[in-house]
Amino acid sequence: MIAYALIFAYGCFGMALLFCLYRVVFAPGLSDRVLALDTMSINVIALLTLFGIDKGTTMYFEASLLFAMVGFISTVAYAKFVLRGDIIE
Amino acid sequence: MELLLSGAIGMLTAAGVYLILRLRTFAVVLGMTMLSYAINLFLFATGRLVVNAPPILNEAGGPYTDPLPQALVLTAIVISFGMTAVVVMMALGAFLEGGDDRVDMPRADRLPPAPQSQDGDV
Amino acid sequence: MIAEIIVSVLLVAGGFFGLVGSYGLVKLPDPMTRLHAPTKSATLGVGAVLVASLIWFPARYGVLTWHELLITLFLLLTAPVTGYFIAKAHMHMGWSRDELPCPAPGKDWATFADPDEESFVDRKRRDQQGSQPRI
Amino acid sequence: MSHLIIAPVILPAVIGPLIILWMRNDLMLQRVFSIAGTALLAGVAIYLNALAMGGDVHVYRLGNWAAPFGIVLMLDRLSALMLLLTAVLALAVQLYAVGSGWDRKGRHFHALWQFQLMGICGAFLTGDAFNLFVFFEVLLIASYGLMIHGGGGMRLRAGVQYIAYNLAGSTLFLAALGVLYSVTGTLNMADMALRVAAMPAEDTALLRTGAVLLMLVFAVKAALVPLHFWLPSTYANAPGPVAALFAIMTKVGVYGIIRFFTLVFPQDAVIEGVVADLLLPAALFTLAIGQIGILGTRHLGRLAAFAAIGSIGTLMIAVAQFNPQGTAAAVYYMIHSTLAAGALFLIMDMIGARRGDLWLRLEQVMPGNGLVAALYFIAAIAVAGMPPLSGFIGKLLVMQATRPAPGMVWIWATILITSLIAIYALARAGSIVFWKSYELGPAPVPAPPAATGPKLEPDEPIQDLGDAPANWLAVASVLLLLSGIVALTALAGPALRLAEATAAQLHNPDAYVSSVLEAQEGTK
Amino acid sequence: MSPALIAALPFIGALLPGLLIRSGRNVAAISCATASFIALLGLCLHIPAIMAGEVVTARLEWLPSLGLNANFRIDGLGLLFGILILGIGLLIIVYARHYLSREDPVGVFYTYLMLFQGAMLGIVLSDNILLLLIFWELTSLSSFLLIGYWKHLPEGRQGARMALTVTGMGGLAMIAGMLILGQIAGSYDIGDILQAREAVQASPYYLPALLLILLGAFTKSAQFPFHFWLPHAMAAPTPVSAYLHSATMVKAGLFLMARLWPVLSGTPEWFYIVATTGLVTMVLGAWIAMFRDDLKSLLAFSTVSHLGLITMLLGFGTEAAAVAAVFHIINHATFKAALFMTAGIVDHEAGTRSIAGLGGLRRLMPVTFVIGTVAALSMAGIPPLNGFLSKEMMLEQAGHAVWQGHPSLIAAFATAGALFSVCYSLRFVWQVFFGAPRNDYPHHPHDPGFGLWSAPAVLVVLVVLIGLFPAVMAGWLVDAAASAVTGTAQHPHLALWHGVTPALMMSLTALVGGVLLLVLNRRMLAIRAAMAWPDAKAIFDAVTRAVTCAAVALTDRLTNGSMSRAFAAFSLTVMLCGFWAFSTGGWQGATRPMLPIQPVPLIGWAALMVACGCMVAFHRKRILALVLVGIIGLMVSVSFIYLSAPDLALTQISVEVVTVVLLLLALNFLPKFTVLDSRDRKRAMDAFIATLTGLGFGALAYVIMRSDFAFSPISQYMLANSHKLGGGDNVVNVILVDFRGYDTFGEITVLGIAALTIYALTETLLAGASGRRLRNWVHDTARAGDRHPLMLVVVTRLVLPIALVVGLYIFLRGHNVPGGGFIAGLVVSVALVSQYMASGFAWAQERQKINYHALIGAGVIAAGITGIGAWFAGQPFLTSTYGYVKLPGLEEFELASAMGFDLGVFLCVLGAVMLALNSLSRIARQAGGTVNLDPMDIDPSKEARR
Amino acid sequence: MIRRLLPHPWLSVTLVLVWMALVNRWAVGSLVFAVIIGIVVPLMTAPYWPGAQGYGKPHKIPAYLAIVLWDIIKANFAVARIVLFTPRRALRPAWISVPLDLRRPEAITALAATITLTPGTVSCDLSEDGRALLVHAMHAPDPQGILDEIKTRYEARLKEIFE
Ligand code: NA
Ligand code: NA
Repeated sequence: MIAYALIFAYGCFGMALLFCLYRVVFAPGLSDRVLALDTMSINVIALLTLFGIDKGTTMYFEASLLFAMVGFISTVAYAKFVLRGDIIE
Repeated sequence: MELLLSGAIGMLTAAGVYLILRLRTFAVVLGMTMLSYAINLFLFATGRLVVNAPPILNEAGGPYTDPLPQALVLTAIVISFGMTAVVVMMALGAFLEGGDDRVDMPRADRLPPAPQSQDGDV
Repeated sequence: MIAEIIVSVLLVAGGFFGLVGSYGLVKLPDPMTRLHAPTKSATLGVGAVLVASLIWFPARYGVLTWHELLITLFLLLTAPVTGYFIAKAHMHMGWSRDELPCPAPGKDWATFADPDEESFVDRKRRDQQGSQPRI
Repeated sequence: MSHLIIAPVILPAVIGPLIILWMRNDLMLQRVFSIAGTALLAGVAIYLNALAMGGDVHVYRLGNWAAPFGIVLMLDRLSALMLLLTAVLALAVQLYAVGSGWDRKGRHFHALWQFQLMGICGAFLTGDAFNLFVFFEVLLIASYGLMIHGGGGMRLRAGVQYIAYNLAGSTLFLAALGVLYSVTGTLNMADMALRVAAMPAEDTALLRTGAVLLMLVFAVKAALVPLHFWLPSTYANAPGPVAALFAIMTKVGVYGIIRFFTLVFPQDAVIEGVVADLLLPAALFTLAIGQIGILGTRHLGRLAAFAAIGSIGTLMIAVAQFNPQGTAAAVYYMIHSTLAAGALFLIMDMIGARRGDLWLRLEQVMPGNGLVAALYFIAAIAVAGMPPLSGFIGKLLVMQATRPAPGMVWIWATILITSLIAIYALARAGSIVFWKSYELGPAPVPAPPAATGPKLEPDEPIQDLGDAPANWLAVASVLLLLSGIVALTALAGPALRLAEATAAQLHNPDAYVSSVLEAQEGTK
Repeated sequence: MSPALIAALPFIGALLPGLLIRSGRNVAAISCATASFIALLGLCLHIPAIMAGEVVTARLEWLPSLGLNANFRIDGLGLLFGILILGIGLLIIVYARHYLSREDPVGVFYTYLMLFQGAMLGIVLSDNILLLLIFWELTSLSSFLLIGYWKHLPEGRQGARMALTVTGMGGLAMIAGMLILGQIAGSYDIGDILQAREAVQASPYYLPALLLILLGAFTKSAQFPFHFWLPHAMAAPTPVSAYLHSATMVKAGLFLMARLWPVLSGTPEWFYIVATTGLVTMVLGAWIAMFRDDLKSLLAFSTVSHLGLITMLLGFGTEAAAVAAVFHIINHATFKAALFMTAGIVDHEAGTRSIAGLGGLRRLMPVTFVIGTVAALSMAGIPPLNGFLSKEMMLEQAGHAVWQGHPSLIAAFATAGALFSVCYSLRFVWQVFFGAPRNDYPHHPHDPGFGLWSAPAVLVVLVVLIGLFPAVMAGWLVDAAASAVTGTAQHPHLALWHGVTPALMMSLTALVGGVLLLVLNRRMLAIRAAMAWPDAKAIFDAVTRAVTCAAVALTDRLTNGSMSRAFAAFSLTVMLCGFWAFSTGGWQGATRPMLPIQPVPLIGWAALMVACGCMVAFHRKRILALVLVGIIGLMVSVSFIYLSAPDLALTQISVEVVTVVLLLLALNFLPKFTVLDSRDRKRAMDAFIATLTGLGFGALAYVIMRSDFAFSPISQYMLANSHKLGGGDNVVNVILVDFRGYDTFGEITVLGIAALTIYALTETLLAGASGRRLRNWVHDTARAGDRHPLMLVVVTRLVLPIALVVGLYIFLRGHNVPGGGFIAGLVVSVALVSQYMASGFAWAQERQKINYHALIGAGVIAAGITGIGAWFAGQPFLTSTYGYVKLPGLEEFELASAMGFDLGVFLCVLGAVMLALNSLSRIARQAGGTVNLDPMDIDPSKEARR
Repeated sequence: MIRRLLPHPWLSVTLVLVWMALVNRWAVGSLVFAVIIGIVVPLMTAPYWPGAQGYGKPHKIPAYLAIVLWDIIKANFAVARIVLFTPRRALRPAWISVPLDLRRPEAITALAATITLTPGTVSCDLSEDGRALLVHAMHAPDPQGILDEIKTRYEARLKEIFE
């Protein structure tokens, strides 16, 4: 059962990644693309967790944590650049 | 998988090279970044591809993928980060000093400011 | 077995919400509404998967790890800030101050607040009125 | 296993950070420490030469790991010689940098200088292919810092080009190492040599690719045509002393080619044709383009840069013979051309300091014309390979070594014809700079030297040294380099014997390989 | 005195003027003269031995393995030339002392002159052709300096360059010729080479060697068609002309031909090349000399002619001709040096050397008149002067020579040459000294002081004495020299009267014809003017200008500063060479099975490819490009995780975010859009190159991934021993800090240097023009209010400490699970970046006075000390140790010394990243950024604000 | 003294928990180390968090969190329904200005975060005096209702907790 659930979840987040990709390519403005990138990183964290469950390993936890941190920082940085130009002022 | 990875390496390289061939520093920096992604993947690939066998020793005793290329890539990543930081800063400096962000050396680098005197008459 | 069911349910729910969140990114009509979908659904989606993992490892392998909880909490902590910033960026780039409700008489929203600064929209209007663009 | 083998790396690696930590704001202290450090380095290099003179290859196992698994440092005659050459050049040029006041036109000159030395020495010492890459990067990044020392729009832009091009080179380096590792499964050069020798013929494609890519990497550093484009603007825009130090940087590339193609890929079935078909033609073109550039440029800095390219051409012709005679000639010529190029760049800087710019056109007669002209004359003789200085002897050696070579007529014709061009061009430049200006009248009274460099941040003031920097130091440093050339000429016999011993050691790599792989005592 | 010391004396003399510069002109002259004199004395001491047929040698090992040795020899030829060089050199030193004016830097002149003298003496005393080459080129160099001595004269500079170029060219050809010759002979020592006649002439390389050596000799001795440089060298001060261009340097070529005469001569090649060249030069030079107006130019072409004469004699290849050549060398040196000095005196006193402006000096300058006339008559070959003797011998030899079956061809031309020679010699005397005195001389001419005329007087006395008593005065020297030249003992009978011989008839013909031509001189000048002659200087100038222009064009076109071209060349070179190397080697084909492709990685791959494509398409929108960098970084990191490289993923993603932050900081000041400034064609070409490179590189990666290692990789050892010997389970980390810790040491140094460079550059920028520009900076984008939003500030107060804890965790655990000092450093940096973004750099910096310089220094030193620590245990640098420490009340934990190293890495990374950010934000602050006093702009809890 | 040692006690507690979760080993040694971290790290970051204040009624936090968690789950279903089934044209997005009674930045942040994480709303901006919050609603046929819910359901509770 868990295997099917995993496949379903893989599929969902894989699809989700594709949607994000679509929004990166076709977007009216920068903020949409930043949003899509942020969402992408969240989806990737999910995929990593699924991978961990699938392979029965906790080896990839640090990566997930770091992805979360990095996603946050980079999103804020992009947005702040749009807002102020200088991201550290 | 090997096909995908080599495709990705090729694509990153091609994009990187194309950007490096542009005439503005920012594009060149972007190209450098792309190229360093490509080379990191390439170097990593020399250890051959294995899924879910990170070289972190466990009780099961393996299998493990080749750890050495990973260590090399780590070193390469750090170094190329340092290089990128310097080139970004230098590009910024060149822009601030020179007023434009072209990559090519201007004529004034090769030719004297005033008309050349007669070569033969020296 | 129960754990397996719970984990499976969580995985399916997580996948579903994750997909919906990203689908919203594609489907919804304007940038402000698009912002809603991922800030919630994706967060809950990944949260569900993480919780599934949190349950799965002790149930299956007998090792309890709290890492997933940390990630979930971290995502919940930061998601509002990223949403906030993207919204501000969007306001700055796509909205004029008079299209928004007024917070209080004589007051403005922080994004538009500084008299020295101006939004892209204001600027475009000013430029159209013929004044010199700033370099 | 003498710990002094690693001293050429550790010494600057300690002095550099110490300067940053404790002498950040005291230029005088920086100068004293930095020069003392370089002098000490020269002392160590002399000791290491004495050590290497015995003919043994000395191995230093870092981290006490046995050879192919850990990184080893290797001290043989060639690396010892290169260390000494580096130290001597660096010492002389550093004195010039202090004397001319260049070192205070920006921050961290001396720290970067030390790191530069660390990188160069590390590259010469290592016995590990990837470690060579790392130290290439150390020396490169320090060179970036030094290259833009003092700032200025043109210099920065040239710096951007320099970095960008070398980043591409570094990328290629990694690719080459990756390919070689993917075939041989090792990074240790001696181990790689063994494995290359045992490589089955049906497996050579990747190996050859790796070898050629590696050669191109070194060709980039050595500025071989058509990978030389980075050099002219970089050297012409670099501060004089930095350009002078860079004279050793191109040699690092040459060193890499000599090292790898004598040790790892000696000319045998696996690598056949690589050198003959690629390296020799490239060397000839390099020589031609370099020497033509001497005539074709209108800027003295670029002139010196093209001279450096030309000398690399000559050098690589000798290297490309890959026989003991050719290598010996290369070693001799390498010493000569490093000193000569260093001196020429310093002299150009002196001219620039006196004239205001380096364009080849009518200028005011410069103060101190006679002295600089004399120095220029000597350096030009050395660079053009005119008798009696070591350039001529080096050229004779190269011609002698190429006499049995298949393309001998082409090689000799190129060498001789381009020599003529260089002679003409250097004479022309000299007569414009030093003679023609006399049409304008007598030399002006020497003006006090202009304010040196930009002011620094008020919160971290560099102690001003009061008076203008002592110019005698600058002249003395040029004289030091020129006297090195004279010594190399007068002592050509012993120098060539040393070069021949070096070449003999290089062309008998078995001893090298066995000393690396057998030094297993105390292995973890 | 050792020949080596004799050769060295002039060089020692060259140092003296410099050392005695403050003592005045006389001291300089005397010191140089002393050096010359001692050398001459030393040389003369060897005369008895040489007359006895000995060869005095000195051998010094210089470069034995090349065959270049400082071997010197004095034989008859060397003696002859040595006496000429030193003897006339002495006279020139005296003459120059009086000739040069007060403004001329005399010390420099004497230095150059002595350098030249040394070089010349070196040529004639060398017993090694490579050594000879060195001195040969030295004469070119020193004559370059001497000709250009009057720097302010354009003719001097041009003449100097021309002489250097032409003779330098010959010298270079000679290098090749000498190397070949030495190779054939098996030695570079002249003594050995002279024994190798058969071997040399039988060798297939004889002709190339001959041609190359003759090219050197001809250029130096101004033989047709290289004769043109000599007249232009006349811009030199007259002492130089007298010395170099009559007596010594131009004789170097003759010397060389004489020196190698036993080896090279006697073949048809030798005869036709050398004799013909000499004949043509002789006639042509004399012809031109007849029409020259400038005295020195006339003498220069006459010199060309006489050099041709001697060359022709040497070319005949007979011993008698060689004797005549030797004799004429002596005679020409005496009368021509005297003539040049005379011309110099005339120039000095009358202020002009133009024949048209002279005449009638006979009475005004009687001493000069006598000297000049005697020398000129000798040049014309009038008996009983020495010129007559050797000319007679020449005509006789010419009478014997047969050219391509024509028995009298050479004789006819030689007679014509002699005829012209009579004409210009008499013209010299007639038009300068005879006629009525004029009143339009630039200066008022009168005889100079004794100092100036003494030197030519000595020579003229010799001219007369040799003419009258040839056997006594010069016979012994000619004997010795001719013996040396021919290699067999020669005892020619030198006498004034040989009876009525064909030579005498030819001589008479020449005399009569010459006088006739002089009478017809004005008409001849008209004819000459009507004939269009190619001007050799114009040709030379055109050639050098064309070469220079071509060089300029090539250099400018090739190295035009285009980065794009450099990269294109780089890419194409790499691709072509790589492809060539691969395709010429063997490949077994794929030996490894493919990993199956899963759908999710496929999606990730698609994302990566699409992002790359977008990057190319959208790169001109720079901010968007940075977002795409973010996607690519994310995807690359994920693929690292998928392919079992978690450490790589951690590093890549954190480096990626720091890079993006850096790029954003820089982009604040850069244009936000890239201007499109390449044409479609260039873009298509670039796309082609890029595609080619991508295909090549991708294919290479594919081949590698499908091939097996040829040998077991060394990493197997690392996997096996990481835990046992390195004390860590994360093999990658153990490799980084232990197996290959030295790499990491270098790597953190790179990072530290990068930060220092950035810092130094920032300082320079802020202090320079950019600093001013920044102070007046106007932002090019619209800026929103609320720099430090409340919500970010508050959340960061939580995120920062948590991130620090995470960083600590990653640092401590790195040895066993993914992580380590490097990633920890990046995580902490990223955390600090978030703090800076929240409340601004200045605000945060005021509260955290960490000096990032110190951090970098401390990091490198910490790593270094950990490495050096091993020395105290008697181990090599970076030898690590580890153990398990158990603190009371706690469970045991591992402590590896490698951790100290890792700490160094951590500190260095942190310091470097923060110093770089600090630098960029300082630039931003310069551009009008204000320092905020509060952590957030809007703080409703503070009622006071707003 | 305690204040000086523990400038932000709740942060210290959080960090202890974070560390324990990270090392994932609930042993005495780890706890000791966690406590050390819990003390040292807040001290290091204290300068960035000036003006430490206590909380009004911290015991109400769990209840609040429960409400929010429940609302998040609800919100997800709501958003999913809108995303999947509401046609583009039928969407009624709206900007809502929420006047604030809260004054502490932490409280305002908490409110804004809650709004973002819960049904169909995203907090977008603060007014320049910090007394109003700009909220965007994805589908708000009745903006006043949303405003009321924010004020009563979240803001009132937060005011109790923080002030
Ligand atoms: Na995020
Ligand atoms: Na988020």
